[in-house]
Amino acid sequence: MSERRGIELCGVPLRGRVLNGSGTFDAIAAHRVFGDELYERFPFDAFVSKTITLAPRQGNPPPRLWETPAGLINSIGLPNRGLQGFLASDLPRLAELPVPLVVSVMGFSLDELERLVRAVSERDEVAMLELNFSCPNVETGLIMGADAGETARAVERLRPLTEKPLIVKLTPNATDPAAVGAAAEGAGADALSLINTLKGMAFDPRSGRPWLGAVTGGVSGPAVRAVALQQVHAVAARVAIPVIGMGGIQSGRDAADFVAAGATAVAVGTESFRDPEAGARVGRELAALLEERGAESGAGGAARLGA
Amino acid sequence: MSERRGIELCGVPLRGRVLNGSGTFDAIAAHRVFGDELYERFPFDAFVSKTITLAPRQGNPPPRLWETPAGLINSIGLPNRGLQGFLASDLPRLAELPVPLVVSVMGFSLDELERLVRAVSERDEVAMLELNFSCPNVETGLIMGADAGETARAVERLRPLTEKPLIVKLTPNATDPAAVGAAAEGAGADALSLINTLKGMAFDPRSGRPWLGAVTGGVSGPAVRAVALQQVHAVAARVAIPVIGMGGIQSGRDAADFVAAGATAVAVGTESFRDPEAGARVGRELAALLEERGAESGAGGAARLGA
Amino acid sequence: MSGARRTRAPFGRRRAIVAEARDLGAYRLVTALDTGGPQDPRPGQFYMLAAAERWGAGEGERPYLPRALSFARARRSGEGVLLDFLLEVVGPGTERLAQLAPGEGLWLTGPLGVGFDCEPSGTPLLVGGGIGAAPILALQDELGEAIAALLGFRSAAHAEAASLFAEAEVCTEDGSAGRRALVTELVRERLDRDGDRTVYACGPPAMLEAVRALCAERDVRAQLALEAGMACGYGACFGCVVPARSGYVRLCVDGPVLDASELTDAGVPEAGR
Amino acid sequence: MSGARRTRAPFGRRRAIVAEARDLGAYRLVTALDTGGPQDPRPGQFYMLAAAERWGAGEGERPYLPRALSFARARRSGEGVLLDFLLEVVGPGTERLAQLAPGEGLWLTGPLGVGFDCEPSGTPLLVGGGIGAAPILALQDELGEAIAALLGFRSAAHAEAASLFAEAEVCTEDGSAGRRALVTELVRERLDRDGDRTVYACGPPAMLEAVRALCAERDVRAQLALEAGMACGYGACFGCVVPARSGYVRLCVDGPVLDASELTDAGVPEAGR
Ligand SMILES: Cc1cc2nc3c(=O)[nH]c(=O)nc-3n(C[C@H](O)[C@H](O)[C@H](O)COP(=O)(O)OP(=O)(O)OC[C@H]3O[C@@H](n4cnc5c(N)ncnc54)[C@H](O)[C@@H]3O)c2cc1C
Ligand SMILES: Cc1cc2nc3c(=O)[nH]c(=O)nc-3n(C[C@H](O)[C@H](O)[C@H](O)COP(=O)(O)OP(=O)(O)OC[C@H]3O[C@@H](n4cnc5c(N)ncnc54)[C@H](O)[C@@H]3O)c2cc1C
Ligand SMILES: Cc1cc2nc3c(=O)[nH]c(=O)nc-3n(C[C@H](O)[C@H](O)[C@H](O)COP(=O)(O)O)c2cc1C
Ligand SMILES: Cc1cc2nc3c(=O)[nH]c(=O)nc-3n(C[C@H](O)[C@H](O)[C@H](O)COP(=O)(O)O)c2cc1C
Ligand code: FES
Ligand code: FES
Repeated sequence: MSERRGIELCGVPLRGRVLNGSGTFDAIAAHRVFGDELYERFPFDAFVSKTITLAPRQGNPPPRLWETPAGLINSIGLPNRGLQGFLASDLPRLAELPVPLVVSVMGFSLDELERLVRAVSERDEVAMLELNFSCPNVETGLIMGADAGETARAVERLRPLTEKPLIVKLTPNATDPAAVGAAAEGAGADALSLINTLKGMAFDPRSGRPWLGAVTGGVSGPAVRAVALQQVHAVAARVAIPVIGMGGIQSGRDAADFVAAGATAVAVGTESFRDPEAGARVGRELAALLEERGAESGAGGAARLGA
Repeated sequence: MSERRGIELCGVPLRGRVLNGSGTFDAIAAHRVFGDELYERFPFDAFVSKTITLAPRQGNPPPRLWETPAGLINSIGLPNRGLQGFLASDLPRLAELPVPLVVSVMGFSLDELERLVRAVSERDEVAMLELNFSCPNVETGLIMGADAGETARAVERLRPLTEKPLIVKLTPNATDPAAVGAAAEGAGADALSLINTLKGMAFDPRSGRPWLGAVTGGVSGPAVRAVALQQVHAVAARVAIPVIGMGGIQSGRDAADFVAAGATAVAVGTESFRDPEAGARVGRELAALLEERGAESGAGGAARLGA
Repeated sequence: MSGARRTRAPFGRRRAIVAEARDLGAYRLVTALDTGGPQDPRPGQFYMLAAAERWGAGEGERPYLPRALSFARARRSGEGVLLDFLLEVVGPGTERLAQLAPGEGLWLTGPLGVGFDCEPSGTPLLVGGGIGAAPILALQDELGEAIAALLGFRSAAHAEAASLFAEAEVCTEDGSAGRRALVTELVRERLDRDGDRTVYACGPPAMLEAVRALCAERDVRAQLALEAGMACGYGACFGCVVPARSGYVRLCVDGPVLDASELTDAGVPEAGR
Repeated sequence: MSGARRTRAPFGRRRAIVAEARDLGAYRLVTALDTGGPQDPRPGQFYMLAAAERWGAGEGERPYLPRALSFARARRSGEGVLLDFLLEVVGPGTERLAQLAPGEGLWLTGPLGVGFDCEPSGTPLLVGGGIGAAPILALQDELGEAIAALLGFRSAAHAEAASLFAEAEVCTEDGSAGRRALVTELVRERLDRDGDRTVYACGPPAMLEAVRALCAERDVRAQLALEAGMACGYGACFGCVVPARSGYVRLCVDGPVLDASELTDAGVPEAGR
């Protein structure tokens, strides 16, 4: 078993390359369930919060889940306490985690985004911000991330508000994610992350009616991996800033494919549902593979293999 | 086992609801392999040709295939004899099939498309044309199908050239397929078909380099079914013309989901690779399910179930 | 008898071994030897299970995610604990679990969730409907044999599960075993006789809602073990919510046992069920 | 001996039954009883195979598509035919096929493709490399026992496959069985002795290319059975092309046996192999 090597992501030192996908690991709930063991063997090298919004949200009506061939559709709908609740209750607890904290935010207007970014970046506990421009579960979630112009305008407006690194999370439900990624870079984003879930739907086999309470949802898991690899490859070829690749990663092998596609770091999402420690396993396996390939170029090295 | 009920698709009577996906069944090769039995038990209710182009094409360099979790990536690249070769060699043989013939065409400019549509629609053997605006394997394939304006312009230009029904095949690699579908309808399309393959990519586990000769390809099979259902649902909600739904259909159950999503007919693609008779099996199972649900409203009925 | 409603799970999933597996009428009883977890899960808690081999099997490429199962009985065995799971086969996941043979590996995460509050006010009344009998068995083990369980089943084949109980009164929908009745009728009769009780119930949504309404009417305290589709079982996905008075609650971390007073409707079925 | 290079397949896939399965050194020999297909597939033809159960098994959710396998031997049996498949486990598909036990079901489409031209000019020279021995065995059965096959293997464990042949000269890369040599050296020696031959070869890309070049040099006719990744096996997907003088040809319908003269390079490996 090979040691994970540290990297630097947007100037933030990380002990390895594996993050969680936003919304796929609730460190506070997991601590309630698993106790301090969670902190002692924390599976990720940085922790990304569930996406928060300005106002509190209940999320979508159930059912919210549907299993597909090698995948999962979810229609969670961004339940969260809202900015104030997050800062008051969640942030202090997330600050106890043994790894840097990334806070994911989504705004339904540029003003909302401004308020979110200002308030979150004031807090020392926060290492980076992720702008979720892509959640397919909320009606307006698409607007910014599917369009290069919208994305550029939003990032330009937010960029001056914080000195903390800004990660833009792209939506895969777009004609040209690479163009959107390039626009984000041009406007000052420090990193890009992708993919978010693909829009998807399922029908109740008994009634023939849509299964999900919210009718449509987002697909994740191994089923989307090939799509994610293509988008990461296309985006990484267009930008110089680091890319955080995700979508169906189950193993270090899968993660190595994302590195080969041009990702500097990776995130594990749905696989954590099958195995709460998946992030740690993926990290170990990935480190071993990269070492084998001689691609680890010391701390801070953003190894781009292959192609 | 329930009998398939006939339907009418754009005025063309079909003995059932199941077509093949363009490029996933070569009736001429299959006749060489399986002999006349193929015609006696032809699995589809209409036959869609592989997409043809104006000039002959060799297709992409191998390898062209990669198996993914519950799916397949292909980078075939539209090998075909070109328009003249198709009309001279393939068309007479396809005319022997016991079902109506749909010819799929792709042009790299409006002029090319014009020439293709004119020449193909002159032939009595052809019942309908499908405009492949969506093939992700050919560089320029994206242009028309991902953009509502482009699609409208193309269909407007082609519409007057033929009295035969025009089916527009949409690309799923688009921000808003429903808008593109609505534009096609507005410009005079008689039907829409979707989804084509999702852009995807794979890496050679040994070398870490892109596996496919053409670097990227298109994903099909059960892995894309949830995405296809969502797009069919969104498109069918926006248009009044019939929708031909496809993407990962393996059974009548799956096909019934597409009907529930708003499809009038369905197409079977990758599943035919696993089972050459899959189209017939899906047709039988679908007919039985629709009958159970009481949705078969006689010949020509475009049953929309559920939602 | 202890007041704790939750025994903490070790972090991560671990491999357990199938010690025994047999049919029990219409159900399947699978016993796993778990040497990596606590020996004292609390009644009503559950585990996330996946077969170590052939998970992802079958033409349909499911099951993919682990499946939630209440333990029906826990017995210490050397360093470990023998966990009985009572299974009803309803789809690919339960089918694969029902195929497990002794010696096969099983991924296990748990115990998870909040179990029953085992300090009843008044006499406890144990109620199980169908496969919902599983956690009720664990509860009877905990509360002591004197407490009979009221169990309702579809048919005699299902009612064989009652044989696991120290004491049970059985009814079936078709009268093929025990009284021909819905278990809620038995509950109503008991409450008519003696209303100073805490009702503990697990079963299908319609039954739970009938029990909830009955108890609400009479101001009887009720602890209900609900079900919802789960992807993770440890609060990660926010997928398993049910509507409670306080809003949506995640059944895997705030339940699966909820106090009836938290609910306005315990009969929230998944779409179309 | 017949001139036909192709026996036609019935339309569709059919269910065959595994009659026997055993290890043969490093390989696995699986015998299927096929009662739905022709009794006379031609040497070099292949079938698409998938296990009827548990295809789509395993953590990685593969295999999904059927796998191409040459038949190694065909024997009439009552109304059907016993088909021997010689398997090398290289991934999830061959692994699952190698797990098949007698009595299990198997989806079969075939026989497919164009086999060897069994009307040689000159003396036939049979050459097999590794798992490529499989169709060479069928060819030896067809041509008659007098024709020895030259077989090259990695090691003695692989060379056990030679025991199936009526006559064979074996070499191994490590010298653990037969001569320590590459099989192409044996081919060169034979051609040096007698050049009036038709060479029939199947094996890894590098070997096939060496044989092709050798034969081209000496104007010896060669029939080569190639491999390519296949999704369908019957010309539907256009995925299995190899570059030939005439352009890309679909190996499943225009091959897998190609005349060496059609090729400029028989060593077209899949990416990275
Ligand atoms: C806390 C808890 C404890 C439980 N305890 C037990 C127990 O002790 N014993 C027991 O037998 N069961 C128990 N269950 C129920 C058990 O978890 C489910 O029956 C099981 O998950 C079903 O999985 P499956 O693959 O067999 O069937 P699935 O097909 O996954 O699910 C069955 C039902 O889910 C829906 N469904 C159908 N297709 C899909 C799909 N593609 N994706 C998502 N949903 C679909 C349908 O309504 C279907 O009837 C418990 C559940 C919970 C939440
Ligand atoms: C005409 C013909 C006849 C054949 N006859 C025989 C025979 O008689 N006996 C025999 O043992 N074999 C034979 N083969 C080869 C056999 O078909 C392959 O070994 C088999 O398909 C491999 O499948 P797998 O699932 O075991 O391995 P896979 O993992 O699918 O494939 C093995 C190789 O394919 C590549 N690969 C890896 N991952 C993937 C992926 N995700 N998708 C696609 N490719 C991948 C890699 O190069 C890997 O080494 C024949 C092939 C052909 C075309
Ligand atoms: C249940 C669930 C909830 C999610 N919630 C969020 C979210 O709040 N914000 C976000 O940016 N992405 C969210 N995602 C997307 C994931 O972060 C990730 O981009 C996606 O799932 C692909 O990775 P995976 O296939 O490894 O899961 C969610 C995904 C799932 C499955
Ligand atoms: C090997 C292969 C070749 C294809 N070729 C074409 C094509 O020539 N024209 C086209 O419109 N679609 C083509 N498609 C897309 C299919 O017609 C279909 O839209 C897609 O595969 C989704 O359906 P499925 O999941 O059932 O395969 C091809 C798909 C595959 C797998
Ligand atoms: S099952 Fe994932 S939060 Fe409850
Ligand atoms: S394998 Fe599909 S065309 Fe040859």
